[in-house]
Amino acid sequence: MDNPYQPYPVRVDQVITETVDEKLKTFKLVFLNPEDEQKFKYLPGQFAELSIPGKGEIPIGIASSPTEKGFLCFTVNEVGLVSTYLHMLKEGYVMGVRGPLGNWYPWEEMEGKNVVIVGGGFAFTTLRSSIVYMLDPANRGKFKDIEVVYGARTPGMLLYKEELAEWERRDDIRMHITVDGTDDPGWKYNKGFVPAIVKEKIKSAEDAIAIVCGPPIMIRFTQPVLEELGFPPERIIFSLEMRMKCGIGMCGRCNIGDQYVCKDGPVFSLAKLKQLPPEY
Amino acid sequence: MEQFGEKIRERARELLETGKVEVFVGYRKGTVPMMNHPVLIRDPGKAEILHWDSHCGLNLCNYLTKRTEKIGVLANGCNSRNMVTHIIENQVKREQLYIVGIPCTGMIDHRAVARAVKGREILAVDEEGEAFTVRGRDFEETFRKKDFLQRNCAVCTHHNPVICDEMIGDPVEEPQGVQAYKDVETVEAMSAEKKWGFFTQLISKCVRCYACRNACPLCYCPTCFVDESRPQWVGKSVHETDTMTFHLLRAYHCAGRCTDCGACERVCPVGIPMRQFTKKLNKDAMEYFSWEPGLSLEERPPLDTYRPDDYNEFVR
Amino acid sequence: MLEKSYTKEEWTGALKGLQESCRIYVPVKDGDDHFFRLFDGSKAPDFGYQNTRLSPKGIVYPQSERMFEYTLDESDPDANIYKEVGKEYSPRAIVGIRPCDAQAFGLVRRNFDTPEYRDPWWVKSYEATTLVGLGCNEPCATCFCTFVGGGPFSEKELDVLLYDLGERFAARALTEKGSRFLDKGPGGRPLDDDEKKALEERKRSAEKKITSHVPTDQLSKKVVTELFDAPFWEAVAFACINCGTCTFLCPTCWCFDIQDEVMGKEGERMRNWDSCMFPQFTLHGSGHNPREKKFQRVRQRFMHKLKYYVDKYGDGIQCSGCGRCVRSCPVNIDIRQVAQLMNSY
Amino acid sequence: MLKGLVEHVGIEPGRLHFSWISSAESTKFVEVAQEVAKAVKELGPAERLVKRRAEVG
Repeated sequence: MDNPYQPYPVRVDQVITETVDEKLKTFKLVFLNPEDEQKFKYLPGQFAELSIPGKGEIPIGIASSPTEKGFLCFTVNEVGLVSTYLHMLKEGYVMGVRGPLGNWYPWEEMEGKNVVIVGGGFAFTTLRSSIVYMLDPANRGKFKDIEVVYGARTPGMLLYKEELAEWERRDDIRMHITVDGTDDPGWKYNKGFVPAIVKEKIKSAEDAIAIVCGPPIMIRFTQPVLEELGFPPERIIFSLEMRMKCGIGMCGRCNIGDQYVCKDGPVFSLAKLKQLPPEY
Repeated sequence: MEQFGEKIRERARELLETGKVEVFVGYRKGTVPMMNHPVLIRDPGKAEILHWDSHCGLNLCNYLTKRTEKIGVLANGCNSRNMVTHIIENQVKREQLYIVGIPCTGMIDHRAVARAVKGREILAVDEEGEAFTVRGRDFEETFRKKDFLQRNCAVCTHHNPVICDEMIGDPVEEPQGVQAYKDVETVEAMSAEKKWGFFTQLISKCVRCYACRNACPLCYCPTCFVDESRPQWVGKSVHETDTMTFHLLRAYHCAGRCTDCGACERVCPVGIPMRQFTKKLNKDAMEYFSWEPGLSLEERPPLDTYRPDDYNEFVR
Repeated sequence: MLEKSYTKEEWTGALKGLQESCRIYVPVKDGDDHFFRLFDGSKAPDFGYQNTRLSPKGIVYPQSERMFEYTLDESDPDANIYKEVGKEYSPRAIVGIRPCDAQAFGLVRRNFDTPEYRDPWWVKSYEATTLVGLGCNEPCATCFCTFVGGGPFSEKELDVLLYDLGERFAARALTEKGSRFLDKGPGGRPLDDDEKKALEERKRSAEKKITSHVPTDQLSKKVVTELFDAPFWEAVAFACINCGTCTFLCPTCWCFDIQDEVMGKEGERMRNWDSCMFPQFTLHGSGHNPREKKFQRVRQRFMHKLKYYVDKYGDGIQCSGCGRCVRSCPVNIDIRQVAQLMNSY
Repeated sequence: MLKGLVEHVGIEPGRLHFSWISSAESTKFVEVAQEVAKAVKELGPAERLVKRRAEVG
């Protein structure tokens, strides 16, 4: 019997500090056993449990794309026991990864459609995975226009700054980067909250699916904007966060109604969420 | 005790009707014998569900914190002492409470009753003054209440409320010369090894459900030490060392505060007599500081103050 | 299937005979209450019991269970690598389990044995266990097994069902596993005609003794969001002290926590029963808690058992009607009343 | 009272010591530390309230 609780051993290959407050770091992990990497087949939107021996496990969205081979990336915010310890780790440390877990963004449904990605703060991780995945030459043809609204509090709090700049230069993706505010006279992108930028920049819901990932407050104000634009609830897709332990729908804590965020989610359409108790 | 029921219902109704209180906290008769259900009522019409008998062992003081309304609440001796403690610990304001005092003659130990009928299922228990009758499918037995008091009630010397705004009945006479700590003395006389064996055995059935902690009105910390993860003081697995640590620290957090209301023992699903921990502290509080908690709104508890003449012989 | 009749002494003898090949758990009186304990000759089993204080779920699914172990010693080439703990799953039997508690294993199995994932420890332990039930001649006033698809002599999930006929036990094997169990144990003779007749009679008379009325027939038709927003939750939850008694005693509660523990350089990953009554159960790292308030947690417990489970599996509620929570709740929150409130809302 | 409780449950007297030592009282600190070490050594290794690997499944 396969043991779904068994973490794969991985080595920390690289640690990148993403933000000026140093609270967000990206960890590039390499499997110790190549056969484990073969088993770890995932799609953007899924997450994994990161294991720090002696400390515990935390569920983190996978920030790398399945089109990137040889490693996994996770961007982790320093909040609790495990993530704080993770932030102190040095390259070369051996830890565990368990997954992939949960469902993914509706890739089949998105094929042939315009894709609108709305992200805020450090919840941009699986969206980064999605963008890299869609921009891969093997996949780009499957999608029509890709528009991205991504905001953070300040320029220094944006994740993946180099990649953002690179995507800005491309013509097969339209980026709308924004910050809540900045004193930087050299800031050449947008200023304003994400919902306002969505309203300003996204022109149509025609044949489009919106994927939204961000803090609760951003989600709350973005949802009506998307609905106004004409996105039906079936085509507004959220990725939710919840306290999790098992990641496989057994330990009982991450439910919203009869759905487990770890197993039936974390990706839910607004249509689905409307049928569930608002307890998240 | 049942005779107070009618008076309680009447007063609760009046207090709610006149707006003297916005809510009233009391008990409703439970759905199983010897188990009453704490209730909060707002509607004077609902006052009729209120009930009082010798099975009101859960401490109503648990339900007073973090409320904003003016609360009417029933209180016997120990409950009122916890209200005093709550007031001096700033958990509730005296002005927020309208305390309806009850002279208490003690609560019945439901486990002792079950033992007396040899584990046969009890379907009903009725009180008649100082006696009560237990009925089952094919038996009926009458007992004297004083033989079946909860262990804490058997040694209680504060049956009457310490503070209240009115009394439902005449105060009962407080017993004199009660030897409350015989059991503690027995343990004190043991060797360290025997003591350890005694307490290890005592908590061996603990399932760490924390009912004792949660039933205790003294336990109101937003996050209990057992639930902290940074640092993690206690392991979460069922392990005798962690279980002992939990019981020791839970008890110690009650030092100089415990009114021996007995709620912890009453609620334990596996019948652990954990008052053996708190009683030692109560005895020491008495011996070292002449202190009984919850008797005065003016005096600060001994662990809350420093006096030059505090007992300190053990300090080097 | 095999049927055998034993005097009560013979039955204990049969268990002794089986001890060699099987770990046997029996109800034993310890203090005021009964608990399932390993049958090792130290304490006599007591089959004249109503039910055990704790449910027997802990025999299959221990309150604390070691999942993995590892070393933190950096000089060890396997440092920090989680290794599964070797466990033995030799046959074991729970003898005298009440039908409600056996039925509970079936309800819990849906959680641990799913098409996508199988919990290896629960599944292996469950599969190694023979459930030898003891029918209830005298159900308690708090029992309501007949309202949840069971009954005092329900055969669901059992491998053997015992009938207490006064002087004798009649044992009826219900599965191959059960037949093998009876076959291996010494003693017993075939049932005589009077005994065969007595079985049906016991069952009928016991069912009549169930006095609780717990309708659950409307629950599946209710709209989940409406029940969730029902006005009665604050009142239902008022008395709750948020202890774990109901969940820890419940045979159908399965929630758990995973914790790493370290002793020196040796580490282990444990799983421990958890409870939806505890605020930390759902507390996010950010400090946000979707079930921060007491009434939300109480609502979760009842909604899970009486609505979410009903909707998820379409086969009744997540409750086997054992009545433990009714009897042991320190503040008398009664699932029978809550079920009525929800069913008639 | 902590000392009373800890010893009441069977932790040997002599494992728990209390002392007020000012930061200026270095000699007293040395003395007390030596006394504590001596007392605890005489008691031998602690057996009670010491966590060992759990006997669980």
